[in-house]
Amino acid sequence: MIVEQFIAIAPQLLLSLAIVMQLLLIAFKRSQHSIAFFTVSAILLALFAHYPAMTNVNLAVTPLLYVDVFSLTINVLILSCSLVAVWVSYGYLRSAVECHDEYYVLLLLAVLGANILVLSNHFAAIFLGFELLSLSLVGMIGYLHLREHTLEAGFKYLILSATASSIMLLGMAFVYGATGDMSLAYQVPQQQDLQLLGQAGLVLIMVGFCFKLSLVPFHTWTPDVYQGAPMPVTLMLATVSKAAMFAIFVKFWLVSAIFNQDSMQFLLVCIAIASMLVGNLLALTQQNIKRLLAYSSIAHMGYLIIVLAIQSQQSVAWALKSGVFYILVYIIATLVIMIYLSGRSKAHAITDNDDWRGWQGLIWQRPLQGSCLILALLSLAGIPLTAGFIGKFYLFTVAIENQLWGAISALIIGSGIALYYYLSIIFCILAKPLETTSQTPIDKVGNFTVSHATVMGMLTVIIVALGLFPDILASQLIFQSEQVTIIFNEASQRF
Amino acid sequence: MTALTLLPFFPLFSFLVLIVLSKRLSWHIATAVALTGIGLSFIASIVVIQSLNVSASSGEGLTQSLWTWFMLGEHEVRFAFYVDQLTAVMIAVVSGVGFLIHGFAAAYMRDDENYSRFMAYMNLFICAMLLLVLAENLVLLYLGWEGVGLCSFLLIGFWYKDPDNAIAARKAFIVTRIGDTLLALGLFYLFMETNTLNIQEILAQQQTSPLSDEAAWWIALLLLGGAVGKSAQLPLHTWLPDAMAGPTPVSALIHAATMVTAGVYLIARMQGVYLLAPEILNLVAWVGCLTLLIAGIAALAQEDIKRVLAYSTMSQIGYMMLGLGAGANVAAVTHLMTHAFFKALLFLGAGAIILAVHHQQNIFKMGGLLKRMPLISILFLIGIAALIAFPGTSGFVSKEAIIAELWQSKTAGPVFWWLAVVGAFITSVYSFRLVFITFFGPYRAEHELLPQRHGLIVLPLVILALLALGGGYIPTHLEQVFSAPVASQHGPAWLHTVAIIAPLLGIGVAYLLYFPKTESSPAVPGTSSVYRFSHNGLGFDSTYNALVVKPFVWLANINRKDVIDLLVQLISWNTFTWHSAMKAAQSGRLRWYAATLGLGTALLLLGVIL
Amino acid sequence: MIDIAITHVFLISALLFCVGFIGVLARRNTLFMLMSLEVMLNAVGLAFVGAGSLWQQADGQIMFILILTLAAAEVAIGLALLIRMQHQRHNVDVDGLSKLRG
Amino acid sequence: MIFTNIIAVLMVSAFIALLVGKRFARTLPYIAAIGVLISFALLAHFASNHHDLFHQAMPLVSVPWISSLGIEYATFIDSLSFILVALTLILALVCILVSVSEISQYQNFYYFNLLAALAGIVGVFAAADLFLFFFFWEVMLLPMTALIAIWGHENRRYAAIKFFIFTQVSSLLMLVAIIVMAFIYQQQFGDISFNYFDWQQLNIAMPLQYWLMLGFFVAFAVKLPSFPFHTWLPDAHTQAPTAGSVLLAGVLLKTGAYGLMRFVLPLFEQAATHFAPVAIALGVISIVYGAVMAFAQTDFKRLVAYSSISHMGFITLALFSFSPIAYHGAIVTLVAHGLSSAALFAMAGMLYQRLHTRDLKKMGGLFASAPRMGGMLLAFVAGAFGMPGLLNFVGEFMTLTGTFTHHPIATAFAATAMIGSAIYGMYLFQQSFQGKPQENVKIPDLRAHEWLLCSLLFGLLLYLGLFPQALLMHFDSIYPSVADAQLIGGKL
Repeated sequence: MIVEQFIAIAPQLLLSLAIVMQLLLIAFKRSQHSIAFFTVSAILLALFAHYPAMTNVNLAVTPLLYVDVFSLTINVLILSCSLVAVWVSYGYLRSAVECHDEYYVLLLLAVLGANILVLSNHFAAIFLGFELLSLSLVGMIGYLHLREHTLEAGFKYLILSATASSIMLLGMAFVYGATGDMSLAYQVPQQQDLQLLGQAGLVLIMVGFCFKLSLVPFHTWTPDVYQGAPMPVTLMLATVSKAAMFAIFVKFWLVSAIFNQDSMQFLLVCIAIASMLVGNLLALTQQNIKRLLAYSSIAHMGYLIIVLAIQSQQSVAWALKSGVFYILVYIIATLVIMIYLSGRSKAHAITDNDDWRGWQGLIWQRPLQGSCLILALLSLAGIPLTAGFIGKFYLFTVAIENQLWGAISALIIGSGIALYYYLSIIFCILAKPLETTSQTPIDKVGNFTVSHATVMGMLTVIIVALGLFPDILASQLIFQSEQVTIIFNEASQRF
Repeated sequence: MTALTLLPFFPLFSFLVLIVLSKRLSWHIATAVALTGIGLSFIASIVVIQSLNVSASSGEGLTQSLWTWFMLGEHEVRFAFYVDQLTAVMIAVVSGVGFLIHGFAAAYMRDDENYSRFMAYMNLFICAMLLLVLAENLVLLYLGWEGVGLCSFLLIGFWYKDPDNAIAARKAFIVTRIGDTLLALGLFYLFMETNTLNIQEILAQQQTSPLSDEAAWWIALLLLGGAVGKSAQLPLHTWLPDAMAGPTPVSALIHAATMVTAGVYLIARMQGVYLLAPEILNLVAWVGCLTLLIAGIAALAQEDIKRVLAYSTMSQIGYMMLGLGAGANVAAVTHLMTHAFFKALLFLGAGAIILAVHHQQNIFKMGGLLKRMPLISILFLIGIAALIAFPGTSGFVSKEAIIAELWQSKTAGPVFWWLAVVGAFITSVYSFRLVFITFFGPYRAEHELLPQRHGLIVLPLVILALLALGGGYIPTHLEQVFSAPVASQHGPAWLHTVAIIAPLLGIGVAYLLYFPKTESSPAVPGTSSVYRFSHNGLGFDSTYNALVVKPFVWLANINRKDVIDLLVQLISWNTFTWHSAMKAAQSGRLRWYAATLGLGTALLLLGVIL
Repeated sequence: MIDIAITHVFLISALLFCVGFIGVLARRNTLFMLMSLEVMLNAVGLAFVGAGSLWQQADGQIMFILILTLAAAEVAIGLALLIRMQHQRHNVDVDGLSKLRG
Repeated sequence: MIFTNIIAVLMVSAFIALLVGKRFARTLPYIAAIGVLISFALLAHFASNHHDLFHQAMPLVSVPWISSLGIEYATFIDSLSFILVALTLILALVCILVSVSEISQYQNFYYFNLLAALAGIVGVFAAADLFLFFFFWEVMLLPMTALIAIWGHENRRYAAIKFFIFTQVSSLLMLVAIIVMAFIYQQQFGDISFNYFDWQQLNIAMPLQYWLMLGFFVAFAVKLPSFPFHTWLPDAHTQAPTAGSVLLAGVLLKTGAYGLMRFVLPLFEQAATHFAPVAIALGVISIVYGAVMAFAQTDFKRLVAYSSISHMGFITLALFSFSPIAYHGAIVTLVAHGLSSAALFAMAGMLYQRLHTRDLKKMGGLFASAPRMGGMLLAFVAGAFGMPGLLNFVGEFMTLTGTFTHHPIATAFAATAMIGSAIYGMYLFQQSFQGKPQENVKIPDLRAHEWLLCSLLFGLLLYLGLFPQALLMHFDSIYPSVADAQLIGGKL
C-alpha cells in the first residue's frame, strides 16, 4: 500500500529531491550549464515517473493528495511546459554576465507547487501548492532586478497575489467553520447561518482561483506582470500557472458538486462573459505582444471556464474533455509565440523585444518562423485548420448542451473582437518588410537558434495536426475523462 | 422554310464579319458586306411573303421553330418565328426600307473612321428588329425589343467623343428601359394568367377562356407602358428629340421608320388582349391623340431640322396609336408602313441637306435651297406632301383612313376626330414652316453649298419618294389579322371634306406666317415665352428633371458612403470607445488594482448572498 | 473555556481582515502595505483557529502554523523587493510603480 | 471520390507552387493552370460517366473523422454542386489569366493562396457533413483574406479585416445552429450526427426551428450578401487584387446562395415559409438599394460590387418565393452572375493595370484607343443589365416570372432594378469608354491572354444565354415546394 502511494507521487518526490540536489549543486559548482542540464534531467525524470503513476490511479495519498488521471494529465502538461521553460530560460539567460543558477531552483519550486496544487484534495494542500507556486513566481518575476520593469511587476504580483490568497484562505476558514471539513468533498451543512457562511467561503475561495486565472474583475494584474516579467517567466505564468489553476478549479468545482448551486453557476457564467468581453476589448489596439497575450489570456480563460457551467452529472465527461483539450491547445499556441519572443529577447537587455510591429514582413524574411506565428495566432483566434478551432468547437458543444445562450453570444462577440487584433498582427507579419538600415533587423535580434525554430515548428505541426485530426488526442482524453467522472462521483458520495 | 429561318440571321452574319474584321475592311468591301446581309434579308422576306400568300389565305400564319430556349415550368419558350400578314408588312418594311437606308448610309458615313463599326451596328439593329417582329413568343419579342434598344444606344452615341451624344444615347436607353420594364411586368402578369407566352396561344386562349377584366386591364396597361416607351409617346416621349444626336441615317432607320413603330406593332399584335380591356384601348387612343397634338405644337417651334422631323415622327405615331385605340387597326398599320416610307425619305433628304451645308442642322441657317439643290428639294417636298396627307400621296391614303374611322369610335369618336383633324392641320403648318424657311428665301449658310449627287444618296431617295407617293396602294391583307372589323357605318358626309381641307388650310396659314416675303428678309426664330416653351417640348424634360432625375441623383449621391456602412462603423467606433474606457481603467496603479480586487470580491459576495 | 459564539469569532476575523485590506488600499508606503498583508493573514489565522475549536479539531491550528510560515516567506520576498526599491528609487512610495499600464 | 480528388489535385498544385518558389516564378501560372485543368478533366470525366445520376444526390465518400461526435468526412454530388464546381474551375482559369501580368510579388505564395481558396470552395460545394461544410466554409476564407491583405490595393487591411470579421462572426452563428441541430438529432434518433442526409429526417418544433434557420440564414445572407449585411463587400471587392475580386464575386458569393438552397430551404421548410416575407423584403431592398448605390459610385470596382449586391438580391427573392420557376431562375442567375461579374472585375483589373486608377472620373474616351476592350466591356455590362440573349437575362426573367405569381408587388419593385441596372451599367460604360478622351491617354488594347479570357467568358454567357437548357435540363426534377415536402427529402 505504502509503495503504491510512493509510486503515485513519485514525480513530486523526485522534484523535491531535485530541488535539494540543486541547492547542493549550486554550493558545489556555480555553473549555469550544469544546473540547467540538471533541471532538465530532473523534469524529464519526473515526466517518466508518470508512467508507473499512470498504472495506479484513483488513489488517495494521505488526505491531502488524490491521484487520478485528470490530475496526472495536467501534471504531464505542466512538466512539459516547464521543460520548455527551462530550455528557453537557458537560452535567454545565457547571454547574461552573471550566473543565474538560483533561478532554476525557483523554477523547479514553482513546478513542484503547481504539481501539488493539481493533485491536492484538501484545503491545506491547495494552500501549500498555491503559495509555493506564487512565491516562487514572485521570485522569478523579480529575478532580473536590473531590468526596467522588474521591480514594479514583482511588487504588483506579490501584493495582489498575497491579497488574493488571503481572501482565499479566509474563504477556506469560513468553509471549514461551516462544515468542519477541509477536504474538497465537504458536505454543505443544513443549518441556515452555517450555510450562509459556507456560501460566503465558497465565493471567497473562488476569488482566489479567479485571480490566478486572471478572470474579470480580478484580471488587472495580468498585463503588467506579463509585461514586466522576463520572457521565460511570462511563459511560465501563461502556461504552468494557468494549467494548474484551471485543474484545481475544476476539481474544486466538480468534487464539491458546486455546479448544482444555481447562484454559483450564475456567478461563474457572469464572470466568463465579462472576461470574454473585457479581455478582448482590452487587447484591441495593444501593440505590446506580451500585454496583448495577457489580455487575450483573460478572454481565453473566460472561454475556458464555460466548461464548468454544466448542469448535470452527464455532461461532466464531455466538459472535462473539452476543457483539457482547450487549455492544451491554448498552451501550445501560446508556447509557439512565447518561444519566439524568448528567442528574440535577451536577459541583459533593459526590456524584452515585445512590440509586434517589429514583426513586419517576417514571413518573407523567415518564412518558417512567420508561418508558425501565423498559425499559432490563428489557433488562438479559433480558425479552422488549427487546433484552436476544434477547441472552440468543443466549447460551443458544451455551452450548447447546457444551453448557456448568454455565454454563447459573448463567445461569438468576443471572437469577433479578437479577430481584429489577431488579424492585425497576422497582416503585419504578411506585410512588406520595412526598408530599415539603421535598426537591426528583427531576425538578427536575440539568441534565436535553430532549436527554437525546430520546437516552434514541431508545436505548429501539432497545432495543425490536432486541427485536422483532433481524434488523435481527443479519443485518448475521452476515456480518461469518463474515469474522472466516476472518481468524482465516488468522491462526492464518500460522505 | 429556310428563307424564314435565315431571314434575321443574314444581317447578323454581316454584323459579325464587319465587327470582327472592322478596320481592316475597305469602304467598298464593308459596304458590300453590309448591303449583302440586308439585301438577302429583303429577298428572304419577299420569298416568305410570297409563300405566306400562297399557303395561307385563311389567315393562318407560318411558324418556324428553331430550338427550345428555356422552360418556364411546363411552358416551353421556343426560339421560334411566326409570320402572318402583320409580320409580313413589318419584315418587308424593315428589310426594304432598311436596305435603302443602308445604301444611303454607305455614302453618308463614307469618310468616318469607324465606318465598318457603324455598318455593323446598323446590321445588328436590323437583325434585332427582325427578331422582334418575327418572334413567335413574347420573350423572343422582348429579346428583339431590347436588342433594338441597345443598337439605338450604340448608334445615337456613335460619335461618342462628344459628351452630349453620349448623354442623349443614355437618355434614350434609360427612358425606353422604363417602358421595357413595364413590358416585362406585363409579360409576367400574362404568364401568371395564361401560363404561356406564345402570342398565338395567348390570342387563341382569349377565344375560349378570356382573361378576367382585372387581368386584362393590367396586362393591357403594362404592355402599353412598353409601347409608349419604345414609340416615344406620352409620357415617355422625351428621349426621341435628343436621339437626333445620332448620325442621320440612324434617325431615319431607327427613330423614324422601324424601331419607334415597335410599340404600334406590339399593340396591334396583342389586339386580342386589348379588346378585353376597353378602358385601356381608350387610353391608347387618348395617349396617341395627346401625343400627336403636343408633338405637333412642339414641332412648330423647332430650329433643328431633325428635331422638327423627330417631333413629327412622334406625332405620326400618335396617329397610329389613335387608330389602334379607336379600332382603325388596318389603317393604323398601313400608316405605319407609309410613314416608314415618307419619314425615311424626309430624314434621308434632311441628311443630304445636312451634308450639303456642312453638318449644319439649324433651319434658320439654310434657306433658298430649292434653287440650289432642286432634285433633293423636290424629293423632300414629296415627303412633306405625304406627311401632311396631301391628296394622292401614300400618307393621304393611310391617314385619311385613320381619321375616317375615328368618328365611329365607340367612346369619344367625334372628339378624337376633331383632335385628329386639328393635328393634321398643325402637321401641315409645321411642315410648311420647315419647307418655307429651308427652301425659300436667301441662302444663309456660312459655307458654300456642297451639292450631293452620289448615286447612293440619290437613288434611295428616289425609290423612297416613289414609295411615299404610291406606297399606300401596296396590298397588305391586314384584314386577315384583325378579326373584328369596325362597323362600316359612315358619319356625316362633310367629314371627309373637312379632313382633306384641314391640311391644305395649314399650308395657307404657314404661307402667311413663314413664307419669306422678300428675297432678303432674314428669317428669325421666335423669342416669345410661348415659343420658348414650345421649343423646349412643353417643359416635359425640365419637369422630369426636377421631379425624377434630380431627386434620384441627389438621393444616390447623398448616400454614397452607404448609411448601413455608417452603422457598421458606429459599432466599431463603439467598440473602440469601450476599449479606451477599459484601457484607462488599466492605470498601472497597484492600489487601484487592489481596490478592484476588493470591489470584485464584494460584488461576488453580494451576488451570492442576495 | 469561556463559550464564545462562533459567529463572533468569524465576525471579528472578517473585520480584522477588512482592516488589513483597507490598509493595503490606503497606505502608499510599501512597508505598511506588507504589514497590512500580515494583518490580513492573521485575521485568517484567527478564523481558522476559531473554526478548529468549533469542530474540536486540530486542523485549524495546523493551518495557522502553515499561515505563519507563509507570512514569513512573503515578508522575506517583500522586504527583498523593498530594498531593491529603496536602492533604485530612494523611496518606498508604491504609487511610483505605475510605469506599466494601458 | 471525385470532389476529394479535385481538392487533392488543387492542394497538391498549391504546394508545388509554394515550393517552386521565386526562382521559377514564370512557371507558376502554368502549374496553377495545369492543376485546374486536371481538376476540370476529372470533373468532365466523371460527368461523362454519370450524367444521369445528377438528378439525385449521390454520396461519394464517407470516412469517420471526429468519431466522438459522429463527424465524418463525407462528400456528395448532385447537379447543383456539379455546376457550381464547374463554374468555380472555369473562374479559376480566369483568375490565373488575370494574375499573369498583375502579380509581381511573392508569386509562389500568391498561387498557393489562390489554389487553396479554390480547394476550399470546392470543399464547400462537396461537403455532405455539416461540420465538414463549416470547416471548408472557414478554410476558404483564410487564403481569400490573405489575397486581399497582401496583394490588395491601398486600403487592403481594413477591407480584409472587415471581410473576415463579418463572415466569421456570422458563421459562428451558423456553427451554433449546426451544433444545436446535431444535438436535436441525438435527442430524436439517439446518435449524434452532422450528416446532411440524416438531418433531412429531423422534425424540429417551430420556434426553435425558426431560430436555427436564422442562424443559417444570417451566415448565408452575409456571404450572399443581402441588404443589411452587405457592407463588407464593396470594400473587399474594391481592395482585392483582380483575381481576388473575380473569385469573390464569381464564386464566393455563390456559396451563400448555395447554402440557402442546400440547407435553409430543405431543412427548415416551415420556418422558411414563416420567414419568407422578411427574406423577400430583404431581397427586394438589396436589389433596389444595390442598384441605387451602384449608380452613386465613382470607383469602377465599387460600382460592380454594389451591382453584385443588387443581383444577389434576386437570388434571395427567388428562393423565398418557393416557385419552381424562380428556383431555376436563381440557379441560372448564379452561373450568369458568376461569369459576368467575374468578367467585369477582370476588365477593371485590366483598366487598372493600364491607367493605375479605378476612378471613373479619371477615365473617358478610351474607346478610341481600345475598341475591342470597349466592346467587351459593353457586352459584359449588357449582360449585367439583363440583355436578352445573354445568360443573365434568362435568370432574371425566370426569377421574376416565378416570383410574380406569388408576390406581384415585390416583383414590381424588384423589376425597377432592370431600369437601375441600365442606369449604372451605361454610366459605367460611358464614363470609362465614351466621352472626351483624356489628354495623351493611349492604352493598349486587349492582349492575347486577356482576349482569350474575355472571349471565354463572353462565349459562355452567350452560348448559355441562347441555350440555357444545357444548364437547366439537369434541374428538371429539383425544386423545393413547401406543399410537397416529400419531393425534397433526399433529392436536393
